[in-house]
Amino acid sequence: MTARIGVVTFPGSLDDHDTRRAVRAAGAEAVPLWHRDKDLKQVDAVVLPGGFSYGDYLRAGAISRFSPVMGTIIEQAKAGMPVLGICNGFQVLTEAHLLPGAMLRNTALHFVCRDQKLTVESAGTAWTADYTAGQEISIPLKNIDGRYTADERTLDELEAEGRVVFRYATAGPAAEGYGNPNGSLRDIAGVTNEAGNVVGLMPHPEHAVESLIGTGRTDGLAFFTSVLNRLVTA
Amino acid sequence: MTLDTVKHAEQTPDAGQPWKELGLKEDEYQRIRDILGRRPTGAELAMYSVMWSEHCSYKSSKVHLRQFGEKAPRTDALLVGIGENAGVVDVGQGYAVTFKIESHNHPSYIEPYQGAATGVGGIVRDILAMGARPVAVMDPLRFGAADHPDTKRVLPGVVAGVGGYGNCLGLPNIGGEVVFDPCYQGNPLVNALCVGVMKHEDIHLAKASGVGNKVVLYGARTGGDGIGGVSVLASETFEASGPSRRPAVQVGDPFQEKLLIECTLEIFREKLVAGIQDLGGAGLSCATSELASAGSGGMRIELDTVPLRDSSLSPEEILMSESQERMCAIVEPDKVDRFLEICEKWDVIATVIGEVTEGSRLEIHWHGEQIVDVPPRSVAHEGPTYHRPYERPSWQDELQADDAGALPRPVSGEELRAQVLRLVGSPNQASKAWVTDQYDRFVQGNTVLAQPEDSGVIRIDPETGLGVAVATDGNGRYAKLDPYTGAQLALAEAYRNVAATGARPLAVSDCLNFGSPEDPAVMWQFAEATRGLADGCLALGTPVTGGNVSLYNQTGDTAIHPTPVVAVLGVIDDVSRRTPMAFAGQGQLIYLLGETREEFGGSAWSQVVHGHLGGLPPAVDLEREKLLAEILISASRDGMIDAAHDLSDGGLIQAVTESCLRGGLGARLVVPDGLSAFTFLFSESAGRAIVAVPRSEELRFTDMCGARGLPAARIGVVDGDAIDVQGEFSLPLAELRSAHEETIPALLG
Amino acid sequence: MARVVVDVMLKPEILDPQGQAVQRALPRLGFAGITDVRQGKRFELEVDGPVDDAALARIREMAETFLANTVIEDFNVKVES
Amino acid sequence: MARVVVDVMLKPEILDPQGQAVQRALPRLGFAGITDVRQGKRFELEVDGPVDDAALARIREMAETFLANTVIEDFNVKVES
Ligand SMILES: Nc1ncnc2c1ncn2[C@@H]1O[C@H](COP(=O)(O)OP(=O)(O)O)[C@@H](O)[C@H]1O
Ligand SMILES: [Mg+2]
Repeated sequence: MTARIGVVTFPGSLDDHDTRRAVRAAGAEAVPLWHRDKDLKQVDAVVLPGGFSYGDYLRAGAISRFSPVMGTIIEQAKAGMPVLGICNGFQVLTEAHLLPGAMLRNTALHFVCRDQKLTVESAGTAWTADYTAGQEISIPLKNIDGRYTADERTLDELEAEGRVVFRYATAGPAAEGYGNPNGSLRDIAGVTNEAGNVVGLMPHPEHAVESLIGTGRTDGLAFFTSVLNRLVTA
Repeated sequence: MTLDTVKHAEQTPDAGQPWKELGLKEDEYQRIRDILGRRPTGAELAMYSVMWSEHCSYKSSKVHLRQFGEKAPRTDALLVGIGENAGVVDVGQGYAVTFKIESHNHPSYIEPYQGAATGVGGIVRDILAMGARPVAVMDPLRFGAADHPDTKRVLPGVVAGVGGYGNCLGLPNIGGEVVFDPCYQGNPLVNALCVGVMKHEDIHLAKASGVGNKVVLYGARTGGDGIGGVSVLASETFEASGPSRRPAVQVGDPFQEKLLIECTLEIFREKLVAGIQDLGGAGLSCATSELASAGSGGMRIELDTVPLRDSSLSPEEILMSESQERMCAIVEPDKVDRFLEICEKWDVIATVIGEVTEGSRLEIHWHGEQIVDVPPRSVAHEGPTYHRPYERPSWQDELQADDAGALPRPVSGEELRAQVLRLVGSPNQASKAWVTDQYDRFVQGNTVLAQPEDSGVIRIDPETGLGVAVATDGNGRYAKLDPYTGAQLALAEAYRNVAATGARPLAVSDCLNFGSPEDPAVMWQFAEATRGLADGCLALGTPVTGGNVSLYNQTGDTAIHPTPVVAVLGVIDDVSRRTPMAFAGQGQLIYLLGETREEFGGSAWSQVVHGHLGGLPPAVDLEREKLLAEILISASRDGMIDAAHDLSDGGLIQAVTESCLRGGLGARLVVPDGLSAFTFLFSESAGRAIVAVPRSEELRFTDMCGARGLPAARIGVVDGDAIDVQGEFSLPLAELRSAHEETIPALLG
Repeated sequence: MARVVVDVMLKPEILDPQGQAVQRALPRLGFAGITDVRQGKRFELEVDGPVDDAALARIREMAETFLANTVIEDFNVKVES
Repeated sequence: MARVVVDVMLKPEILDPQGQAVQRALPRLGFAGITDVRQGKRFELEVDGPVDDAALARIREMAETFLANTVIEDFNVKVES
């Protein structure tokens, strides 16, 4: 029996479809979850996909965070269920205080869409076990509210506890996807909670699972295989 | 104020009416009276004026647009032709694709962000109304001079608006254009294209039939948006502060539109719709009259049931409101409940506002009183037709005589090198990444190619790899020199761009951006361009499936360059065969396909180096374009080439630069015998492309070109980290890259 | 040093999608009794020198030509005490 | 019917690129003497019923949990006269 991974659709979610495809590509069963339902349909893990839930009006993720499905997800996440938030999903997780910090408008004030180089800082989470720490990967990034912010103390804590999961890789030319694209503090692209089961990041691994599509790279697949391996061996 | 009912109109035949303020001519007003046999009510007058405006009735252009039908090539691919919300093309395997391009020029000048955003919103609803899932957008844009201060206001706003709306809808942006020319200073062109995909059996049409069927309005509430926008703003004179007390610009709500898309697709899936129409220009006036006109019976609407955002709106205003994000569906009575349930699931407001009736009248009621009683065809389909006078302008000969071939040319390799750098770094030729990086090109996970590739390619069936390719092109400078040829060059370029990526061109959509039709010189440009496009489509076998006309693009007496923008849609059976533009294979051979002539009229070189516009545009040879396309498609299908890039503005050196920078590899070029280095590098002869051929395929490839009679010259090899033109100059890629990529950010960043 | 505040709001007849989204969310969050929400922008300007009539006139002009697009927005200038 | 205004501004220590972009553009447009610009949000709430202490307390809670994200933003509630 394979693992069941839920993918939530909020009004305005855009990458739910792709995320389900990526989950299937990794060999898991993708289960659609609807924002109005409290029921998680016995899934083993949940992905909050990218998009503009509620138009990103007010603040990205601010309205979705109060949806019925989030009530259950917050409970389950605290009980250890793996939860991944991608882009808008990451914003929802910070608004829900499952992850520290907040997301602000990019410093350049534009939406930015590019193939982004990242450094994997931690392979110790539910979603990154199939990477190795220090590995450089390249996956698409697309956001306008992607500037990760937290106060200095929180940032120091995150660093000390190894909870910075991804950083924007900056040691190369912009034309090749290097650089901090949105002004995130300490180049942080993704973080995890204390237990390592909840991960959020701005770039989009689900867009990097097929060699023909998008950037033509498959660097994102390991997110989904990581969690799958953990669930089936657990 | 008393309600102007039909009865009241009958009793007060001589009441004065503001037909003039609403943009109607005296004879048009008289015709309305003749049709109705009485004076129109205020609501009827509102409907006629808005539906008979230039924007909705195409009254100046339709005598010319007819050629697209009359000269349409024979093809089995066309499932729905001109006249519907958008044309539909058969792409095989049971799939159909619909696409259309539209303009939102005037609103985008007044409020760049919202003007552009609602332009995207409008075209997406057209595609949705055909029964299709929208899968991609494109945005051909034109602005004033790159360094003009107002361009700094308009361009970033337009780009943010296109992105803000399209990104939020989850539609990948896969291509477009960014062109600068002082002629667009007070009239930027914001054209938007959308592509949608469906199965053949899912095609929906905008018609109301079946007596007793319900008319359901769903989506946003109706507010006072854009009232007078269509009839007053988009025609006649163009003033920011029109006579209307209501705003002429609308604010878009992409989130609402996203819900509308998902909700509508779910409604289609359950087959709950008998007819459907989006609400765009002219709002409910348009939707109700067009649905009724195309249907079999009449229609009765209770206008006071329309959900409002502003309770003070009069019935006339409700009929004319252009509030965005609304749709109108015809639904069988026993399906209404399920329809409303799906709307509720998506938080979309839906209201039954009327029904299809026996007879042949469109009747609209307001709190029980009849305020409209008209034959719907007379509103929607039988508007006025103008045969506007047109005449070749007196200055055309002089313009054409001012031959760009006589301009001073670079004489040394050093001069050539300097001019190449200037060219590839000029605003029109520079990288548009500053713009396109603000658009999501990955969403939906089916983007095979996107800008800066020659065409955008979207996979539509992951099982078989079936895909479609779309490119848009237009060159106002060429069209100014010769509108007939200019339109054909736009078509030829888009066609070539599609073929360059390996897809077979199938169909065309167009957006015709011109000045005032009341100017005979502009009307001549329009007549010539449409004739050129229709002839060209016939020759290439690609029918025009729909499009849009935008007139009155002028400031005072000065019109923009005639700017026909042409979109070509193609099909590729297996997207894994697509040809990218990047030179990525060290040592591969670069071939130039087609013939290079001394053609510099309207060229980028003449503009950048000499600030010159004169002479004749490059000659068009559509048979050659077809042959070139066949070669490019065969070569892609049989794996003979690894890269291809079409040659257009900027000529060969522009194309080579782009292919090199994209692949991160240089090229060593040799000027072929019989050509000067200058002509080789800068000529803009049409019907050409460059390809990268792996050495193992060279023989097969040249044999194929030889056998079919396509000139193919080996001009160099992919190699190193510079573009080296033997005996002339060498330019390191790093230097080219900064020239090409830093211009736009420096102007706008 | 004085602070001048410029509030920019969409005109009442213009659709305000953001305000609407907030309003629709409120009942779900358990907040009743709010019949309308409009969302606009607030600019806080720190002004060097005295905020006299001339300065205010200049700020009003700035609001009119730059901070607001008066085709769709209204603005209001006030000196913060 | 009364109006309550909630102003939400980024905390002073948080970078405000929008405000900065406005400030940078001002000299180009010919407006001198503005030393700092911060851009925030203004919410206008129409409240049904009396705006008494209880109502204001509820609105403050709404601002704290929903209208503002207090990790990055401060807010201010006032009754419009
Ligand atoms: N506004 C835009 N939106 C999306 N793509 C654009 C836009 N402007 C230019 N592009 C893309 O950039 C690339 C280069 O543009 P251009 O030089 O005009 O192409 P071409 O000359 O081949 O038509 C193309 O892929 C085009 O689709
Ligand atoms: Mg091209």
